[in-house]
Amino acid sequence: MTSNLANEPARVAAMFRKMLVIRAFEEAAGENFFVGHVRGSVHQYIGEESIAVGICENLRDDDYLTSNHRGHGHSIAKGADPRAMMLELFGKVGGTSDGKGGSMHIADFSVGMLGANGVIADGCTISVGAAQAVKLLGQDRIVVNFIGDGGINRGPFMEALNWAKVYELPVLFVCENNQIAATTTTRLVTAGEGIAKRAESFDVPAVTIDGNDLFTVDGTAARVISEIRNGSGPQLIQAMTYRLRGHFAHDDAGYREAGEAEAALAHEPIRRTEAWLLENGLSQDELDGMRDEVTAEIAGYVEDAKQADWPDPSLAFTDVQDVGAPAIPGVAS
Amino acid sequence: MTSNLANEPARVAAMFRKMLVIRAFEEAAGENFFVGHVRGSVHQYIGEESIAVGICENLRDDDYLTSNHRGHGHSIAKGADPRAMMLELFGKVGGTSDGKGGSMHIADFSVGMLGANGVIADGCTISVGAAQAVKLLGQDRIVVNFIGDGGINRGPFMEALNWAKVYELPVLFVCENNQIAATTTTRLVTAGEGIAKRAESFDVPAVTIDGNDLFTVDGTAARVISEIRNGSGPQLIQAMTYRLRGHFAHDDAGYREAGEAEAALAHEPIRRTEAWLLENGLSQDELDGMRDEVTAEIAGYVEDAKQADWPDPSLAFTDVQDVGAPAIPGVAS
Amino acid sequence: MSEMTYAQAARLGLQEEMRRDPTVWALGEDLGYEGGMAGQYSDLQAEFGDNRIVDTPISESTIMGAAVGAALAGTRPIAELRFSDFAMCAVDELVNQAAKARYMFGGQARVPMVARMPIGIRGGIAAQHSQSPEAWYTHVPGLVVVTPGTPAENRGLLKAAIRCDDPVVYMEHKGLWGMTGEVDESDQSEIPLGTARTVRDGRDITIVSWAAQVGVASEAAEVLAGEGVVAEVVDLRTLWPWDRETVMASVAKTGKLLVVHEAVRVGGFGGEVAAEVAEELGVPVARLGGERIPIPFSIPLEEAYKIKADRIVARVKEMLA
Amino acid sequence: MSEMTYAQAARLGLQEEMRRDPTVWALGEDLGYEGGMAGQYSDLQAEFGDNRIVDTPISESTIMGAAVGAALAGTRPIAELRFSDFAMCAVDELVNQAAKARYMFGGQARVPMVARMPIGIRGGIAAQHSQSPEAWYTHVPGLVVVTPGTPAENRGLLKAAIRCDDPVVYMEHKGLWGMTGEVDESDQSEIPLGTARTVRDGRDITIVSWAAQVGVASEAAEVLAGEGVVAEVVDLRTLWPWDRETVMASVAKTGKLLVVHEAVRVGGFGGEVAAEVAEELGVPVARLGGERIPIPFSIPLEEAYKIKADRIVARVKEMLA
Ligand SMILES: Cc1ncc(C[n+]2csc(CCOP(=O)(O)OP(=O)(O)O)c2C)c(N)n1
Ligand SMILES: Cc1ncc(C[n+]2csc(CCOP(=O)(O)OP(=O)(O)O)c2C)c(N)n1
Ligand SMILES: [Mg+2]
Ligand SMILES: [Mg+2]
Repeated sequence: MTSNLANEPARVAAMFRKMLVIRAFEEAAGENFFVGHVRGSVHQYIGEESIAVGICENLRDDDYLTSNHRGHGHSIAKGADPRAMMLELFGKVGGTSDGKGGSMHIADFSVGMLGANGVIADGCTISVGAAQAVKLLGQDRIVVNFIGDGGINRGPFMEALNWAKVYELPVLFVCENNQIAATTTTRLVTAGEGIAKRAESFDVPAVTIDGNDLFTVDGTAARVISEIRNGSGPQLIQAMTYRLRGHFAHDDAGYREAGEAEAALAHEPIRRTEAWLLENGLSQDELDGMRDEVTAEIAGYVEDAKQADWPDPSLAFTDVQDVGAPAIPGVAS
Repeated sequence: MTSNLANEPARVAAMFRKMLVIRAFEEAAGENFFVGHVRGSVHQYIGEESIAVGICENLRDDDYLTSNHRGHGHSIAKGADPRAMMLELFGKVGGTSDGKGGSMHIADFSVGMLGANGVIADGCTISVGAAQAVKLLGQDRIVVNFIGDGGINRGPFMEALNWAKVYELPVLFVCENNQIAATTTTRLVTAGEGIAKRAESFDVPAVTIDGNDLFTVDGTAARVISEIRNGSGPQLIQAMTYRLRGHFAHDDAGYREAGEAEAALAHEPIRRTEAWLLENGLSQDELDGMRDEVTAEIAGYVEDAKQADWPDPSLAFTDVQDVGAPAIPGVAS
Repeated sequence: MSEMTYAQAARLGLQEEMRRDPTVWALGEDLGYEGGMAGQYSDLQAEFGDNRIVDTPISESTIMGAAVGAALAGTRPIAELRFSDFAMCAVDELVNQAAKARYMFGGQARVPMVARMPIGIRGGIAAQHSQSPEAWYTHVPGLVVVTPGTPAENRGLLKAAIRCDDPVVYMEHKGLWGMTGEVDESDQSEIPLGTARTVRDGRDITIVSWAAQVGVASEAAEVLAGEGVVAEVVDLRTLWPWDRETVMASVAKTGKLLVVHEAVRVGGFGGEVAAEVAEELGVPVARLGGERIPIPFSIPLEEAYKIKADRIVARVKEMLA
Repeated sequence: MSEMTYAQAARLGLQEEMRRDPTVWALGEDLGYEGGMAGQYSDLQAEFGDNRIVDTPISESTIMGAAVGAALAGTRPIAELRFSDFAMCAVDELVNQAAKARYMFGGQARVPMVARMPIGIRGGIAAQHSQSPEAWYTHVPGLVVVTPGTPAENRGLLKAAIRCDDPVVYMEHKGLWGMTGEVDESDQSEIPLGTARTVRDGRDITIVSWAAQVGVASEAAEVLAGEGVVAEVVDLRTLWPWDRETVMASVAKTGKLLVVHEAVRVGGFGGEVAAEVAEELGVPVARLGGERIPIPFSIPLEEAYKIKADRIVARVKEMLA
């Protein structure tokens, strides 16, 4: 897949910056998890940034996105505010859900980000429904669903593939194949050639690409998304990648072959994109400046999150439902 | 697929007789549903008899079978006693479950028939687990699961395909493709070429055959079952067929094209097998005799079922569980 | 006013809401030709097209999950599951997604969907087609639970469920499909969710029930009336929220409570009502519900499961003794 | 006697049973290398091989369904679901198949399996990883429901669950994984299912609880003791069957009942216990349980959900006032 991106260094630089934001966000999330500021589960997107950025840069703001447990990168790429996300991870007021959700439930409906998800593959069925609504309402949005290589073995995902094709829905499934699911090598529990072949058995066109190559991702996304918007029906992109860290922040990934992660560093997307930028007009100084800026930006959010207020306990009782809502302590009902 | 069966008229006659038993059983079940002796749901297997008989004649008694809602034919073919089954449909003592289960829950564990099932595709996951037990116990049984063309769109079936291949389990999936699911034309809600292609995407070998041709079914089953018993791992047979009646006894199938069912009669398995037998040594008299015998046999079971006792209400409270079982009314606990 | 069946009334309510609001649509198996298990969708596909009355694959997880997505994206889907038993194939999507999205996302989302899943025993469909798991969904924050008991209510409550911005678990009773009753077609108002209906006034004991069991309770009350015991019968209609005020006022008056439901007694919603009343009023309470057994197939066995009027009568007498 | 954690005790119980009976095996995600969420399976794959400690695809329906099939075919599988929240992806297989097979098939089948699905809140894992749906399964005929509260019990009850011929829903509390306690390794006996444990004798009120809430109830009892109120604390340990005799005897003695659970109060199993006691003994009953809200993420919100000792103390005082 050739990408026009190679002719647009400024766009590459902007996308690179977004990748840096994700990387810095994830590093900060992990660090703050270790010192106890962030609780729960933190699944970092480190090493896969080019996929989310390459896909989402080709989406409109009003396109929808559904994500999974590893949703920080998808959210930032879709336009969610990393500051609000950091506050959410800290459980503070001003977080995307004011602390009600945490890492696995980041959402920003104002930019079409319909939610990370703690249940593997549930985003898939939600995505086909959102696409059905889009059709019913006569809109031309598309829906993107991110799913992992482990998630493809859950029935609801396979149902959703069939469903999307039956109704010719404007859905793009992006399978981020980092070859592992938690501590399990996916190949060992996945029969057949994999997701591309499976998708094709539903007549859902599928393409497998190097997800760590921003240019390929961008080019593929540009083509596929425009096809879907023009009525092609659902498609699938399998983006090959590598999870540079453990499954979550408190996993040292000791199950890996020695040297595996180190070897993978050579192919990781930030280095690769940086190398391209260096060859295509940006100086090391400019790049370092960008990195420092991003690091400082995220550090600022961390500071903000530390300073921010805890939600009032009464917030635990709001936004449950309209009918039959719980009483809010201290508020006469 | 060529079958040795063509050289064994006596075996054909025996299988034909079994097909007649199924047909007569189903006709009797339907009639008795209409007059109110049989309650609940009755899904008849009329027109598909060659599949169950062709498959099950190639199984051993200790092989396992899991079925679906349309399970009478599978049960009889596997060796369940049609008399006990008729009693079950009538809800009488002596029924396969003494009236606790009814049509959708026929089982006969003594011949490896692990149960019909009221929930579409749940037999699929049960079958892979039974096969795992077989492997763990070092047995050489195989497990056959029958599923409809509508059922293939449920996630658990697709999970089970993957699972069976991952563990290389001795499972034969038989998809009885009668092209319809209740009142819905399956093609309209099924993406892609169909189940054979889907199975292959999991590296599960699949073959599509004329299910109404007893010789083809038998020949295919003989080959595939012996391969599976010899360690091939799971395989799938898609048997094309036609549901001659409504979805259940109280469905007149008014959604069909005019003349469709009539046209299908020319291809239905009992006529076809009968024609072969006539050409291969059996006389019309012999065939008529066989049919009369079978009809009388089933009529006898219906009579028995009418005469049989209703279960004592206390039976409603037995066989729930060992620990925390309900009190049986009238019995001091 | 017209006389119609419970199924017809539901169909009417749906049709009216679909005419009123173009974002209302339904998805499920066999809605088009078959028109649903009891004709509650019949001919609606002809009127509204197959993208508003959607025939789906047999994919319960996706029927429910797609409804969640479609609700998040600005429409009002009705996910038809045919049997509450099959809805168990989609419990995750209902409980982990529909019920929680608004909360987890800090109020950014609304999930205005109806998960329609008939309950109850009906003529020998046995263990996997006869369950009444309504208590489960009362236990799940975010969900509203509705159990209509008459044709008029099956129209008025369905309208309310469709108009509600919360996910509503809507549980028609299969044994009532053919029940007839008067429906006022000129009245387009909904029956407010969370309001009980006092079916029969009384003074000696309050019998609380819902769905098909209301009829049985009324039958028992009739018998009791003949013996000088005047029972008040309350149909909860909505289990979450349930109408605490009506129940407490009734029990405060009668001094005794009996809750009767078809669902298994152990772990049933009767425990909730009885415990609340006992806690608040300290009066005698009792519950009748199914024994803790799967629903059997055969007539005498199925009958043995059911809560008949005579058992209610006997229990009331015990309580008054 | 050795001191070990709740997770280690569970691991020990499983290891002992797997050594004793070659038909016992376990299946689930990440059991091999990871050894389960809390190490409750750690190194067992090395001992028993990967066909007895089976790493599975992410396919919850099949984890549960396969366990049913394997149980029908003569083995004793333990289906590990990691979180009771994810087990909702397999409710159908558990409720419609495992629980009913024996009954529907007229006693031909037994389903000796354990569906292991940890419950409870643990440090900010929020709405989709913190639920306690134990009440649901008490409502399902055919199922046994177990909620161990200490290391010794997590060994003894797991042994009983594995040996049981019924499908057992086995619900460890995630907040207890690290709890330590004495375990008598020389004693291979199981703790009989359906027997409660009186944690603390008392005379003024009976507090019934289970799982992690037992510790909180004991803490409250300690506080109350300092104020001259002697509360009896009973750990049910098994919710179905629950030990009615022990509870009734205790309440008959103390004259008052408070049930406390972490699960949402509405529709929780507290209603069952309170209603039974109120029906049988006519004494004051009360329940404490979570508000009807999803479990929130942030510390103050999560804390706001929890039932702390001070709330139990206050409720007891109200009841005694
Ligand atoms: C239904 C369900 N089952 C299990 C889990 C636990 N779990 C969380 S992430 C994960 C692995 C996911 O792997 P993959 O889909 O490849 O995504 P990745 O983490 O590699 O991005 C598992 C098993 C879950 N969250 N939901
Ligand atoms: C999970 C589930 N969903 C829906 C149903 C209702 N139902 C019973 S049979 C049937 C159609 C099945 O069609 P197919 O699998 O093709 O089998 P056939 O009846 O044609 O033999 C449906 C939808 C069910 N029993 N279980
Ligand atoms: Mg992965
Ligand atoms: Mg079919």
